[in-house]
Amino acid sequence: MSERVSSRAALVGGLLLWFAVLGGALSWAVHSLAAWSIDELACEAGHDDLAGVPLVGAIALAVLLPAAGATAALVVSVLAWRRLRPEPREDGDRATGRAHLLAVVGLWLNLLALAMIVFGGVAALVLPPCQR
Amino acid sequence: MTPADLRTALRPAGLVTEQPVGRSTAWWGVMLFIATEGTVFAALLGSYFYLRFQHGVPWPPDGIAQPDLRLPLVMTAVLVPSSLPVAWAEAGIRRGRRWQVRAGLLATLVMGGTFLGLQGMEYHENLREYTVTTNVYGSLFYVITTFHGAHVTVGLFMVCWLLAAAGRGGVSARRPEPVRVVAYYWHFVDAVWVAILFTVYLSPRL
Amino acid sequence: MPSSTAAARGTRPGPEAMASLTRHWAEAPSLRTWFGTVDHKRIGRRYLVTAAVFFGFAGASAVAMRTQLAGPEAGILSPREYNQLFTMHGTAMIFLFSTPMLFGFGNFLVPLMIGARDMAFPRLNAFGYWVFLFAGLFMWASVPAGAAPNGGWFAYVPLTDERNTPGLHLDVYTLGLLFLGISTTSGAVNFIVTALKLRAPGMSLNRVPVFVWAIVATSFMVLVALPVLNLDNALLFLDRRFDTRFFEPERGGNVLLWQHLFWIFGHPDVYIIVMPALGIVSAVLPVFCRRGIVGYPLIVFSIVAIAIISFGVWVHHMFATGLPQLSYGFFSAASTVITIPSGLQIFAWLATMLVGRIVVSVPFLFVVGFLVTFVVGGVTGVMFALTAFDQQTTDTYFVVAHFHYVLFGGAVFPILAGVYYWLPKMTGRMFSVRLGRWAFWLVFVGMNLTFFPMHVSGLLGMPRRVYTYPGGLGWDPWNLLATIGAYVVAAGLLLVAVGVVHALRRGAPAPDDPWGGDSLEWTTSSPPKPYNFPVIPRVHSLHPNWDPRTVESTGPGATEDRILAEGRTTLCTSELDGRYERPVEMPEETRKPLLAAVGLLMVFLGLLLAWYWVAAAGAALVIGTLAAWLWPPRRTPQEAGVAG
Amino acid sequence: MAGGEWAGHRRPLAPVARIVGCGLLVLLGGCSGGAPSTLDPAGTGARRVEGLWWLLFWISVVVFAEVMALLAWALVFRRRPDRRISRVEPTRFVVVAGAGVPFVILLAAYGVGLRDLAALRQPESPPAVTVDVTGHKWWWEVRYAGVDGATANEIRIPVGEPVRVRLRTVDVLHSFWVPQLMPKTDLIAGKVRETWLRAERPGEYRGQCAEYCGLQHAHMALQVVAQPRAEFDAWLARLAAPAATPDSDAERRGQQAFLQGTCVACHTVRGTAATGTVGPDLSTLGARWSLGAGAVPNDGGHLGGWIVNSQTVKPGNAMPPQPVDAAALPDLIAYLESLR
Repeated sequence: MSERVSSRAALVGGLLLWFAVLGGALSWAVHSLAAWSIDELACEAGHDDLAGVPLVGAIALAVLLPAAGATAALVVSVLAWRRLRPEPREDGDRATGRAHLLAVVGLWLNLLALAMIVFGGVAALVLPPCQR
Repeated sequence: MTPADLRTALRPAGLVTEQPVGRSTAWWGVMLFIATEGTVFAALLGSYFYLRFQHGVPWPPDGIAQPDLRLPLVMTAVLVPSSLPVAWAEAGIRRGRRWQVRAGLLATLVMGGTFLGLQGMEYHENLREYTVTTNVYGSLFYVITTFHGAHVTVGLFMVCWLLAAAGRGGVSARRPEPVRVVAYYWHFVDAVWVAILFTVYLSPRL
Repeated sequence: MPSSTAAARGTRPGPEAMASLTRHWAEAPSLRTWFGTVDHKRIGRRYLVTAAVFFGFAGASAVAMRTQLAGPEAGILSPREYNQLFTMHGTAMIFLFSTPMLFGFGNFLVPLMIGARDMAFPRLNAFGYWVFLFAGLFMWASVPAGAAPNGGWFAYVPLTDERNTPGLHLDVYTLGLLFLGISTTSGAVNFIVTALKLRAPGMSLNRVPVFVWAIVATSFMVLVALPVLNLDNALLFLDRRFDTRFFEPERGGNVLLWQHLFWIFGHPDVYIIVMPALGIVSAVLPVFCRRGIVGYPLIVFSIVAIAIISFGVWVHHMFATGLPQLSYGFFSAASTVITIPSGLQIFAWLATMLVGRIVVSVPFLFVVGFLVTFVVGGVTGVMFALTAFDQQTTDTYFVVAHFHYVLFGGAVFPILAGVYYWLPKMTGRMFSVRLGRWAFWLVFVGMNLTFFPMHVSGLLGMPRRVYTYPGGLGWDPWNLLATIGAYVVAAGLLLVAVGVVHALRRGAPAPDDPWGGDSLEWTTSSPPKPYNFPVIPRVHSLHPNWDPRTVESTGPGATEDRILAEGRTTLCTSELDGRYERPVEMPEETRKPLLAAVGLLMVFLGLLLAWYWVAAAGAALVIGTLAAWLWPPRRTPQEAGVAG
Repeated sequence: MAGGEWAGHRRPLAPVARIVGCGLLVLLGGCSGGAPSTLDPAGTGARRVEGLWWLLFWISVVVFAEVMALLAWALVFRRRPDRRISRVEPTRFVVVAGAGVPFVILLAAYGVGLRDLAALRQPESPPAVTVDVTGHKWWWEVRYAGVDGATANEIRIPVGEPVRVRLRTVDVLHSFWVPQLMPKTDLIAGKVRETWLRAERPGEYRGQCAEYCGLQHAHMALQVVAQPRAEFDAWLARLAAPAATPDSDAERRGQQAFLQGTCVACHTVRGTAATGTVGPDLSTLGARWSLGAGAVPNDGGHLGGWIVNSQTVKPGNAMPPQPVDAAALPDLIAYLESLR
């Protein structure tokens, strides 16, 4: 890679790549922890609201916001993946090859994360929050 | 950050960025150690909230009073700023100023020791009201704070060790790792205290 | 990037350099160095042997239990004995066999596969082994004493509290696992730092062998999962010994907290066991298909994905505890989706076989055995993701069948494949193919005969962890079959041991590269010299040993900056792209790790027996040893900057 | 609830599936009769899960067969030494077969699983009978809401009606499981859990504690007896009434021995001075299916052995060996057996 970019753009680029790799997984982790703990703790304590917000609403937020996060990561990872197509030679620039590998990993991770969040959202649609 | 920067950042040359100078093995070692220790604290404080919300009101239970905030705030005021002399010492070793290392570490030693003393005072006060066996609240309070206190103690051991090593000349601008490792650990112990302050002392009032 | 004139000339290490390397790295064959070694290859072999011995103990427990269960109402074992044996079987298989065994492979292989001369922290490595050894002995010693853990490997409260299980049983469990956790954690830190910093120059992330990816991902999982288990055990120990109330409902405690914390660790741990084993498969299978693995990026993705998602499925072990169904829904979702990365790996392996040319050797046989059994365990695994089905079959023999297919199929078969595959590299000896084939068929047939019938007995309503069962409920024939199978497996595993001993005694000398392998360990001698590589290679592709440029980089293309004969030195490179950074000094043999481990043993024995002064003395010993261990050395010329 | 339609919709295929599936199992030794089998459901919950099982079973068979076919293909056709090693990367095949197809299958399975889960906790009509089951190490205490009286290790329910079961434990965790009727629900210390049972046909259904609960986890069975409503009502009335009074001299002597001995410290016989609560209520002991929660059958010989030293039968249970006079033992047995 002969092209040079400013150090700030390079820093942002590096961070964006990591967001593309881990953004979806982080969103899903937030979704999973928030939705589960809200549901289990509120229901065990016999509440059907969370500080005034109905439980269903709180859980919906815990699905929708992470879903948005995972989608954003997915978009960045697709962009990165398309722009980092490795050169045909196996011994092409290894930094590009490495970054492309990370983009592929991120792309798939984001897809899975989004799938899990959506699956969880479906469960929230089907099951009343405190039914046992 | 302008849109132009973002466009550049998303060019291949931006995306493939790697830090110009990699970290040392010591840096990675201590960071991973801190990560795993941090997980212990996260799980411990998570358990606090799990037990608390399942317990229901009132919290603290069994007529135990809300935690008194005065002493903990003083402790915070002693412990959190103690990161500064450590950072100062770390800056000193990079310039090879061994006196600065020693002075910074001594200050930290004093502040950390003071913190432990204050924690002893707090225990003395609280133990009259409840102990670790009274109920789950007592267990949580003492185990969380003692566990953190043990980390402060370990940190102080490390500082003492470093003072001794610095005196012997084993630490220099060329070998700053020991100072750095101790500094990272100390910052971690400080940060954990802030989380404990929130969980144990402030959150029952929310 | 240092540009020496040697680079232009091209040198290989001359006799002087070789002599210097030997002088700096070789350990004298004395008792002193036996206790003080920091050589990752010796430590790795010790891990393997020690874990194999613990496997033998745990396997013998299993045979004893199967004998008791051969028929209804048998009286071979008392319930007291049975409950201790099944607890120790599970605990030892998980903590004292699987993970240490795979860490043994990692220890031996990771530096060799990435072209380094040792682990990043060799003394920490030695310390980890001693702690593992002591913790294992600590736990197994409780069996002859009649005080072995008896609460199941999962040790649910309140069964395991002081009221319901007095005595040392559970103290052995909590303290033993805390003790062992120190070893596992230090090993994990070491693997990550080694793989991030000590890769040969040129080995960017996209050229890292899959096995190394697996070990690194596993280590990350260990660092996040194990602290949670440690916390859980510490709280239980406090409850038992010092009357805290964490798990006591009458005083505001909560018994489900134990389960949550335990399974936040417990489910990732399944993958902590299986993942390095899958890494072994990805290392062995392509070599016998004579081509690189298909879908390398997808396999890397699978490893990373499993490492992350496995932390979000733990509640599927608690589907019968009566939590809100919606809570189950979230975990059911993750448990369903986590199948996909595993599916991708299976099909990547199949595709590799379908486009390659297969050589059926003994290691490959075990890989095939793995594929067959792991798929069975996988499809039943998906079933447990569905809450309704899980509630019906959890805690039955159906689960026992499922996870033995996953763990025996997914870990033991790959481990055995690895044993045969790397035996020539580790010992310098070839094994008997005939013995190996016999062993494979016995283990494979016996394993299926043992565990397949358990699916049926589970569906027929037989619960787990019962020391006996009444006749006439339709369970008898299935149990008899399983018991016969257990004996067949035991015979097969004994044959593996015989094969290893036979190879050591009678085996033909092994060539450097008997299989035509692709990774760097096959570029060096069998067994490798103490310094691993006379020249640290420059890596040009994912398959360095199949790549002439890499091979050449250690021959005529060798440069001074990768020979590093002046001192005990290896190379640091950058984390992502594997750029050359600087040589680093490695420590020499020392007995301080052993001393620190002895101190820890004192601490835990003191805590166990409530001899707190022994514990305090042990703690002082640990602190003193660590202080001396880390004491800055007198600076050598290299450190002073001559070579820097 | 739509789940009911789903179950109905699935039924036409179910027998075929069962026959073929059982056929496969028969090859391996037979679908055993007499088992508390999840594949022989007699209750609404268990039937629903049985349907789910066969769906999952067939998916599994297909997936396994597919992988084995590919493996066999490779082993047979890619072994010849003249095979050209292909350098192409069949990534598309891996993605479609390893991720695409599984995703579709998993999506469907997850959907069906959610429906079945939602249905499991909802009886079609609100239950009229509530049973309170309390777990002990190692037996089940059984009471009926609104009825003064208790039995042990035996639950009677009216057939065809949903019955609410409230679950508590006095010591460790247990798990309530009657495989032919309903998936399991754990008994959690410090909490109350609930499940429900609905038996489709009269009969006796074996259940067993499914959560490891210590030394005698193996001997913590129970029996659910589903009977017509009239019989059930009569039985419940009997449970609420005082225990039977002795008829014969032997039984009278036995009662005396019982009341004067150590038994009363732990056991209750309603209508007598025996009001202990440590062990099971013995007021209807003679009519129960077993002794020691499934440890031995309930007959005179076993009862005598149990009284003299139950520790040889079920080591570790809470009842110490009883110093009963050998001459008085037959009377004691006669009395206890008369409690029906």
